[in-house]
Amino acid sequence: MSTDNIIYPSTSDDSFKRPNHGYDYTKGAKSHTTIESSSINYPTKIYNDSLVANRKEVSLSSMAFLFQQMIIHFHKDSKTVHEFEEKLLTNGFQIGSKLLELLNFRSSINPTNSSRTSTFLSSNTNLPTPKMQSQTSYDTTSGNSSIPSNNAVISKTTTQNTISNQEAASTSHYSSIANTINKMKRRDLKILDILQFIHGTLWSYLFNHVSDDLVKSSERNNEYMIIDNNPVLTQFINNNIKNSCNYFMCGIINGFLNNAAFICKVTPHRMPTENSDERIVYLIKFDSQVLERENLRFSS
Amino acid sequence: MAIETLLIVNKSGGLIYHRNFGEACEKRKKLTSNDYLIIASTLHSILAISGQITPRALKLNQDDIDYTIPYVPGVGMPSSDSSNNSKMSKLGSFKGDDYFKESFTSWNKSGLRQLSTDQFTMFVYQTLTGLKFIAISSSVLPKNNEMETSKNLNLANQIGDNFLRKIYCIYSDYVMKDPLYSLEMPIKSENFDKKVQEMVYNVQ
Amino acid sequence: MSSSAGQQQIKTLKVLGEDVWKNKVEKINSELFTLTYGTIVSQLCQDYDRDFEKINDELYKMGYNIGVRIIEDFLARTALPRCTDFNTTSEVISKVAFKVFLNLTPTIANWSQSNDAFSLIISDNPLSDFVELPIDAMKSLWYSNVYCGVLKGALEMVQLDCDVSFVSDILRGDNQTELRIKLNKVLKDEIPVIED
Amino acid sequence: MPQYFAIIGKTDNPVYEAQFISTQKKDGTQEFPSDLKELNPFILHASLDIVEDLQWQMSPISSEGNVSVSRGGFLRSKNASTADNCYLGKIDHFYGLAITAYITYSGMKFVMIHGTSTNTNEAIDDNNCRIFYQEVHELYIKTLMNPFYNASEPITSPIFDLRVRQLAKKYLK
Repeated sequence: MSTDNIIYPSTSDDSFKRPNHGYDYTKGAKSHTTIESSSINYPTKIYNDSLVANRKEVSLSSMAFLFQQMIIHFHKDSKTVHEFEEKLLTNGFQIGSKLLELLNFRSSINPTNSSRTSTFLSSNTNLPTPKMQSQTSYDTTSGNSSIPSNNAVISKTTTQNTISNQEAASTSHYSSIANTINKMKRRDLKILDILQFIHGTLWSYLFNHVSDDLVKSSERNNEYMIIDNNPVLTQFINNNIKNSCNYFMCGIINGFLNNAAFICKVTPHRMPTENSDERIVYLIKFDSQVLERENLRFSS
Repeated sequence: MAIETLLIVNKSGGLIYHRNFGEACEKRKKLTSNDYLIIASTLHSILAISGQITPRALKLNQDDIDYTIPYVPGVGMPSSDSSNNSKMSKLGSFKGDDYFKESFTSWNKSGLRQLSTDQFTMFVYQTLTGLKFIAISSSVLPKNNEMETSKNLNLANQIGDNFLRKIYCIYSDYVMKDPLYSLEMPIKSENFDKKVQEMVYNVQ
Repeated sequence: MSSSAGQQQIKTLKVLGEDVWKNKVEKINSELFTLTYGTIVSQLCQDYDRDFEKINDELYKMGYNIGVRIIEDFLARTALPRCTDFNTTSEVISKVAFKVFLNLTPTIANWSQSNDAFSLIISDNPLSDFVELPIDAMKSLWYSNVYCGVLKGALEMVQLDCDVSFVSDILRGDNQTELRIKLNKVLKDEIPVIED
Repeated sequence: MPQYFAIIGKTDNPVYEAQFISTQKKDGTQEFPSDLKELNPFILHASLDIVEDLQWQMSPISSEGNVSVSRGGFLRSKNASTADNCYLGKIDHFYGLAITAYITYSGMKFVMIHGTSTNTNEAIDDNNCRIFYQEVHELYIKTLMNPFYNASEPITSPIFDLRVRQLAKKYLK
């Protein structure tokens, strides 16, 4: 039983487990934080970096090799094929749940105001010293980057690679985009909405093209299918474990749907056709509870 | 120039892949897999020895020998009118309609690169990591006159090297990125087989 | 130290790297790469119960397994001739290899006097997007240790026995991410005999 | 006026709690009265049922439903299909304490109790409140993206805590 689900008595002081500066659930809400006054300067990166898509790319080979190592690691650890697939599913689930929030948030940023990301010039000064630079903005249409001329720009220290005509690399700075969003993207409530989002936005995010098809099965009304004619990640893997490796992608879809309260099971099936023999069908079986909710709420 | 046999020998001389194509299968039916192992290791040692016994003269004026192999367009690629040139690149992790488009220098400076007899011609492509790709082609070079043969020889050699470098690219995609393949072991990947068959078929 | 011939060579390598990246490499969203690596590391944290030394070794081993394979991909893709000296090797690694696989060009710095060791300063490490080390990992985990394994494996396959290790990492609060490569010896006997 | 803010996970487990004391001195009540302090979590959890119901309504904000009339002041575009349904606005009240809520895409509930100052009963500044929630949502996503953070764990990062408090100072009077 791993140590982290032992309930620690609130008096135990293993501070590395629960730093005493942030929120501590055993002590409940605090009205002020000791850190504001204390000089501890916690290095933070994630709260400085921007969430705006930086559209960077790596080579497919690197991704294929990393994926290969993940497969090898899980394959040698698991005794049965089912266990191997479960591991891939849970890992994909993690990514799916993160992408649900990230991609929806990003589609709330309409392109116009992403080009003028405001720097959160907070009034009080005891912010840990973030590098005060505004993100070099890039408008999604033309490739070149227009660097805003406002005064907060201090020399771009980190990335010195020449930004010729690709988008400007986003430098790390303390920026928040949320205050420029006047309308957050709607939370998808219906099965079809969220599946459209997966078919379109998630697939283009992952593979630069929408998924090849989104089909509702005719026999059972709780089954939907997403079709991918040539799966990118498992193209170099041989047939004996290729289908099991597709469980990683199922995990991503599963994580995406389950976290949006659409409980389902996703399984990959290889159904080759004459012009695409690597064709994979991701079968999504929704829980009865989801259908019930759909009928109750939206059957009008 | 039809490719009859393809052999891949790893850096320690072990045979990790051999395939016969077309009618060569019957001709070489009597050769058992053990024979192929012997062939592979003898080839490995021949290549090593040939590297050592290169004539002094060749080694001295090393730099004026041009080792660049020009790019021969379309070797092993489906002819452009083929039906299914779907937009999806069929070249795995390589972009565009061909694995490479520029000439390249051969790493094989002093060893054996080509062996032409009246029965067959053998091309050898060796990589920096010691991997050896050997293609045996049935086309025999006409022996009419000196000038003619050396020109044909040169062209055949270029096609051979272009072909083998593409096999190396396929190897780097479908064998190196296959989770179940362990290094130096025989290749069992059907993907690799399929791609090689396609390549050989297109070279016909 | 790099003579004019060197400069010219560096330029051609840079042009080669950029050309191969732009025209010859299928690409994928770097965030998928980052997130996949993230789940691998968090899975290792679970498997090895936050023993960060063991996680460093496992990441190194994974990197090594990639390195011995990725060198074949690199050579098949670029067909670069063998590097004449360690200086050229460093240029090839920084201007071509990192560019072709990660679209990065780390800067080369602090060459050792005996010219057998150099550092790579990685400015924009794709692996460390969205990552913040927990306090207990801050002192002992090298998050991107897979890079060391990859370089070790790849260089070993071209007969260069090197030691590769991290010196500093932005994630640990240092001001730059530095990777140290030291050449121990050239594995003379293993050089394929065809190119004396 | 003071606020009690909490991020509640899908299994109603608090992931983050904080109390914001108001900056202006003049209106007297800076803190929740001490007896009310302990009540805050209960008040908040009582309103979770309303949040879960609103979560699945096509247009949670503009529907008159069970919400007190004082929300009339909020501007809501009438066509429900594209209306933003993350910010739920004021969903409940408890003896004059307004409770506003916001739901993220993966079902995390941001709920806040606004301690109204004694004299004026000014309505909650809807726009600032919405932007505050959106900012905290962005911070939450940044926390979630970190591979070392497991989804339903309490958020213990001091920087997260600090940033949320600064947002509160900036947007919530």
